Amino acid sequence: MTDSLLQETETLEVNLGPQHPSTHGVFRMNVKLDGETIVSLKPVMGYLHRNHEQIAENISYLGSMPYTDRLDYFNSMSNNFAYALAVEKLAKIEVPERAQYIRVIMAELTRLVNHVSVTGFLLNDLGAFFTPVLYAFREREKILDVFEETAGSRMMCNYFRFGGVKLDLPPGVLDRIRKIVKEFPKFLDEFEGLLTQNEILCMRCQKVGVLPFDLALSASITGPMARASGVNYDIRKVDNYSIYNRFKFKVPLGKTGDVYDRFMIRILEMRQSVYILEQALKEIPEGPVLNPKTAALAKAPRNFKPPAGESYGRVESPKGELGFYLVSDGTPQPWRYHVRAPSFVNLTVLEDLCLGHKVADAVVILGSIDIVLGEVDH
Amino acid sequence: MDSLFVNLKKGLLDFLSSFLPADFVMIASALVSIIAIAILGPFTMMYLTWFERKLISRIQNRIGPNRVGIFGLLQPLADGVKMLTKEDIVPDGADKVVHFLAPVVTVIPALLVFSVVPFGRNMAAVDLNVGFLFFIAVSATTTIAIFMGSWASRNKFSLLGGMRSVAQLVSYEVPMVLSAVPVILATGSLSTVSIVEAQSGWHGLKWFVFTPWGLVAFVIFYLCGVAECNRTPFDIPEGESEIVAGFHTEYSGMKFALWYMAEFMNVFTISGLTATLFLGGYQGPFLPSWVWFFTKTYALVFVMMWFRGTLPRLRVDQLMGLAWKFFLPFTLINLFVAGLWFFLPTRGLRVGVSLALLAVSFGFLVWVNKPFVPEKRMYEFAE
Amino acid sequence: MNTAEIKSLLEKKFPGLEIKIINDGLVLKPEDLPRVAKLLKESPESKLDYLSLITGVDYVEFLESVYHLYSVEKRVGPVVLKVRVPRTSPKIPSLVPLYRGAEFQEREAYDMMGIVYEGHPDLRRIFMWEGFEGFPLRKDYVPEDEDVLEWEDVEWLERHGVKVPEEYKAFAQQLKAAGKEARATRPKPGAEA
Amino acid sequence: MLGVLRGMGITFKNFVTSYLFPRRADSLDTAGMVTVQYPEERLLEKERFRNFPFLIYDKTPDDLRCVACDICAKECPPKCIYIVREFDKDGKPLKRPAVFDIDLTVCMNCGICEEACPFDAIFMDHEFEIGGAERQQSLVYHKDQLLKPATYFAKIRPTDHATIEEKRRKEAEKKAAAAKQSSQGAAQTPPPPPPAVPPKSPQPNA
Repeated sequence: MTDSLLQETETLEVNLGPQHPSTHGVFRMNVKLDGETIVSLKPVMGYLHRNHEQIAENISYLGSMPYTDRLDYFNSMSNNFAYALAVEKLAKIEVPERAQYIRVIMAELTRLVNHVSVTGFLLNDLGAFFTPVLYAFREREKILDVFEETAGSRMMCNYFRFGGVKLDLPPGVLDRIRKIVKEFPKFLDEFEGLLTQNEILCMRCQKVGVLPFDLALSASITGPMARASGVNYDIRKVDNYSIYNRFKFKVPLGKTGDVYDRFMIRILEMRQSVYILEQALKEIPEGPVLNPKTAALAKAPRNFKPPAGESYGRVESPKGELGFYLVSDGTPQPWRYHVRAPSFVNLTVLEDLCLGHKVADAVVILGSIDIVLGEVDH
Repeated sequence: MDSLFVNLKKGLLDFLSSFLPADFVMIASALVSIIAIAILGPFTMMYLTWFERKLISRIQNRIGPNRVGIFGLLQPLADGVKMLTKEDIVPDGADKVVHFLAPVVTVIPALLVFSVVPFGRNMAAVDLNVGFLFFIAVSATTTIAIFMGSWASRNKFSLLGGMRSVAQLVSYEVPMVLSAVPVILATGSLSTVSIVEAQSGWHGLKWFVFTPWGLVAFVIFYLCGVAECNRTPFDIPEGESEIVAGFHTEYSGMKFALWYMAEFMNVFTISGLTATLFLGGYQGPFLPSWVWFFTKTYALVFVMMWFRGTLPRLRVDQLMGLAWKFFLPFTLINLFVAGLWFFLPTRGLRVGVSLALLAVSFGFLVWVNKPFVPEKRMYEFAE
Repeated sequence: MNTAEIKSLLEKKFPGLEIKIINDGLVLKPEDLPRVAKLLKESPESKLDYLSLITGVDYVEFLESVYHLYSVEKRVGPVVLKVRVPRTSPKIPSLVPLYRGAEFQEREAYDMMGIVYEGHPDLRRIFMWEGFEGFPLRKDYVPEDEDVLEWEDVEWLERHGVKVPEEYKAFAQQLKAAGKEARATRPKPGAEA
Repeated sequence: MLGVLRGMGITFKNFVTSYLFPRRADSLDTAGMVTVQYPEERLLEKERFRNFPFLIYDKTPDDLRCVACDICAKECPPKCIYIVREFDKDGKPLKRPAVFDIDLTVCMNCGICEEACPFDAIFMDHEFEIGGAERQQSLVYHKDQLLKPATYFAKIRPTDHATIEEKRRKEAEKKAAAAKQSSQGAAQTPPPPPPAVPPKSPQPNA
């Protein structure tokens, strides 16, 4: 067919969001469509921007801890973890043994919470009517109950302190966690039976939103998304922060880097997390949970003045590399406080992934990137 | 028991004829049927919403509506009151007349098709000799209503939904009709009543679905029917996660309720027609005929809702691909198989040849549609 | 590979390069940044192929852009690059051609700190809306007081037919004339270097 | 096809099991119903659960532990606490707040006030069913609304209550011992009489 025979068509400009069922919050995609095919996509964000960094620069170091909960409100424990690491690096605080184990247990439980709900939400974006989400939430609920019992709150945990954790685990919680961890693979089997072999899911996800290895690396993609593209980079392995070098676990790697790989990597990571949890629960020692030197800190956060300097603490949060960059000037408030939010950086490639696909795919790709607007718009 | 409703109507007409002239009794007879359908239609819709909510919530380990009335049975009424009292919002730039007409237009065909569905022995409102054709033709007009609504809303999401809907309905109409042709071939009639009567053997269990071609046609017809009703996994016109609510994004209050009503009545009638064509309609041993019909229909409705509780949605191009690249060729082959079935003399030969043909063609079609077949993946683990 | 080694590597490759180590970070001149980053990314000794973090820091006398580089292949890092630019013309060459991941983070630093990354394909505000004035994370940024009627608000109200009392109007005009005051009262770290 | 059928089998299994196993509160089972019918049924209360803060008093509402030291107001990250110290007629500051307001619309339930308080006077409550018909007024809690007895605290958080009582008892003993020592050291000066009941003063904000 020659060009003269082709009819002139106009592109249709659609704003997906900020109020849209599946933009995972107040996120907007400015999409140009040719028929149903995406020819241009511009992400627009900032609707949930609350200048987290400036708030943190005006309050004490400990005062920012509850604010970090609100970044990625799905996994506040790993946000706490990253921030605590950064401050401990800055002030050179040691963390007692038991607290390290509790931290790892909590971080891995958070990973389960996040991955299980994200896979559920991804299915919602695909058009399943809430069933996978609710199965996922059934499991998530148990873990949130554990968080409530230990930290006092289900989602805004505010549990980590510089030099340990806030309180010791209450009696009986370890057994509860053991039971959850024992039951979890059963649930995963059921979940996988419902989803991974499903032809419709495979058709919708395979070869959609392919992120090649080179782009993933140069665009600073981290987390399950990078690993689905074959980038072997897991900060738990690379930095060996906390006590991750004591545990045996593997890092699943995808080859294609499409939506299906991202989905599967998350499921495989959950199995690895269960494995880490099993080891940690077996080895957890008795002892103090807060470094006695910094225990007084809780009583007077304003007196906590880390020496002048700077530090960058990062963890492998369920969404990728979550880092806190702190510059201290020796006063009780940080001079500069910056969050390296994984889902914000992972959004860089959204347009590259979506071009040439249909509108329906854009929603799925966004779901597979796994953003939380609290973190994107910090 | 079997002719409970028939006798009721007859008794009523007898009573009327005692003081009315014969012409009026004719009109009264028609009126009784119309009123029965006009009650049945919305009533079905109301309780299908309840049924769906309850069923899906059970699938999701929830309880579902249980506050209004026992088991939440009054929930549909409460919803109705809520819908009626809600503000009716019409977008500023909308074509107000068409915007108003669209939901009305969509309900009319949905109600009309009730007239040819045989609910029980002698219980079809009209026994048209082109009943099946009437059903297909009338239900296809829903497309126009959907397009009217989507166009008049002046909303991009609505427009996308409307376009998708037209494409989808046009595509699925073809395999749907073609898959029903073997049944008509076997019956020699387009009348829904005679189709049911043709399945009356074996104590009312000689359903067309028990033949190889019947089974294939049943599955394809049913899936196309699901697509016709815009239900999961073919609900792209209203694909909630993508285009908000598709063609009824800009509808609220009672107009929205009318869209829903049409959708649920379509669910019921499509299930009823599938039962009529392939599952022997009201035929069945022991129980009264209308009990059989409603049992079969609700079983099919159950499956539709079960789909909704389980499956994600297909994409537009995959949906079209499925219709044109798989369903259409397969129905044509099935038509050929059905022809062979009636041509071949012995029972063993019939079954063997048709099964072999269907299996071979199924395999061939899967092979041809290779890009759509999912691949199995293995994952590496790094230390 | 620690910072000193990187420094010696750079000095070997680019003789005459001005480079200092402050707080375990390499402080570069803005014009040197692209070639240094390119070398660090591509040279087999360092292979810093992953740019983790870009942010701006306001040290009142100057603005600093901080880059944390890691190597995925060799699993080393971080190597911290710092570029210091004057507040009046904060211009730094963009790293987007080298690292795609710099795109949003540079936009964020521009939005919050007002550091202009030259050569960035699409340098717009990312969190704040278009037309927002000022850079919120600079130390001299004075947030808008919600309780005060500013001149823009007065104009808006009058356009919509609301009568604004004269004393409010006068005050708004005063505010506008005064401009945004500089407010840097806290001590400045890192300035001694 | 098989994957779809398998998925449908799993949903059907859940459909059936939802009728077979109704959920108990806080169960860890994977199968069965998950809904908790909220106003009638409730999940078990966790002792550490924290919602909004409240002020504790020992015996009577006048006997509150808060000394208006303003530490919590300073440490509160979103700055939702507002305290005004009470003065007696001579203008001498008293060790009690005249005004103690918490803006619950601002409070983010972090519990830092509880951690920072050196007098064990402010604690996080379990009460979460609070709401108002208007936006601001009913959600700014004043001192009289925030005051709750120590017995209530003992009820909602028994272990914390026990440890704090223990701590307070020891401190009191230490203080008593110190007082005794000082009185022994300076025999001629009698120990200052402990203020048994703080003088009742009119509420300035009333």
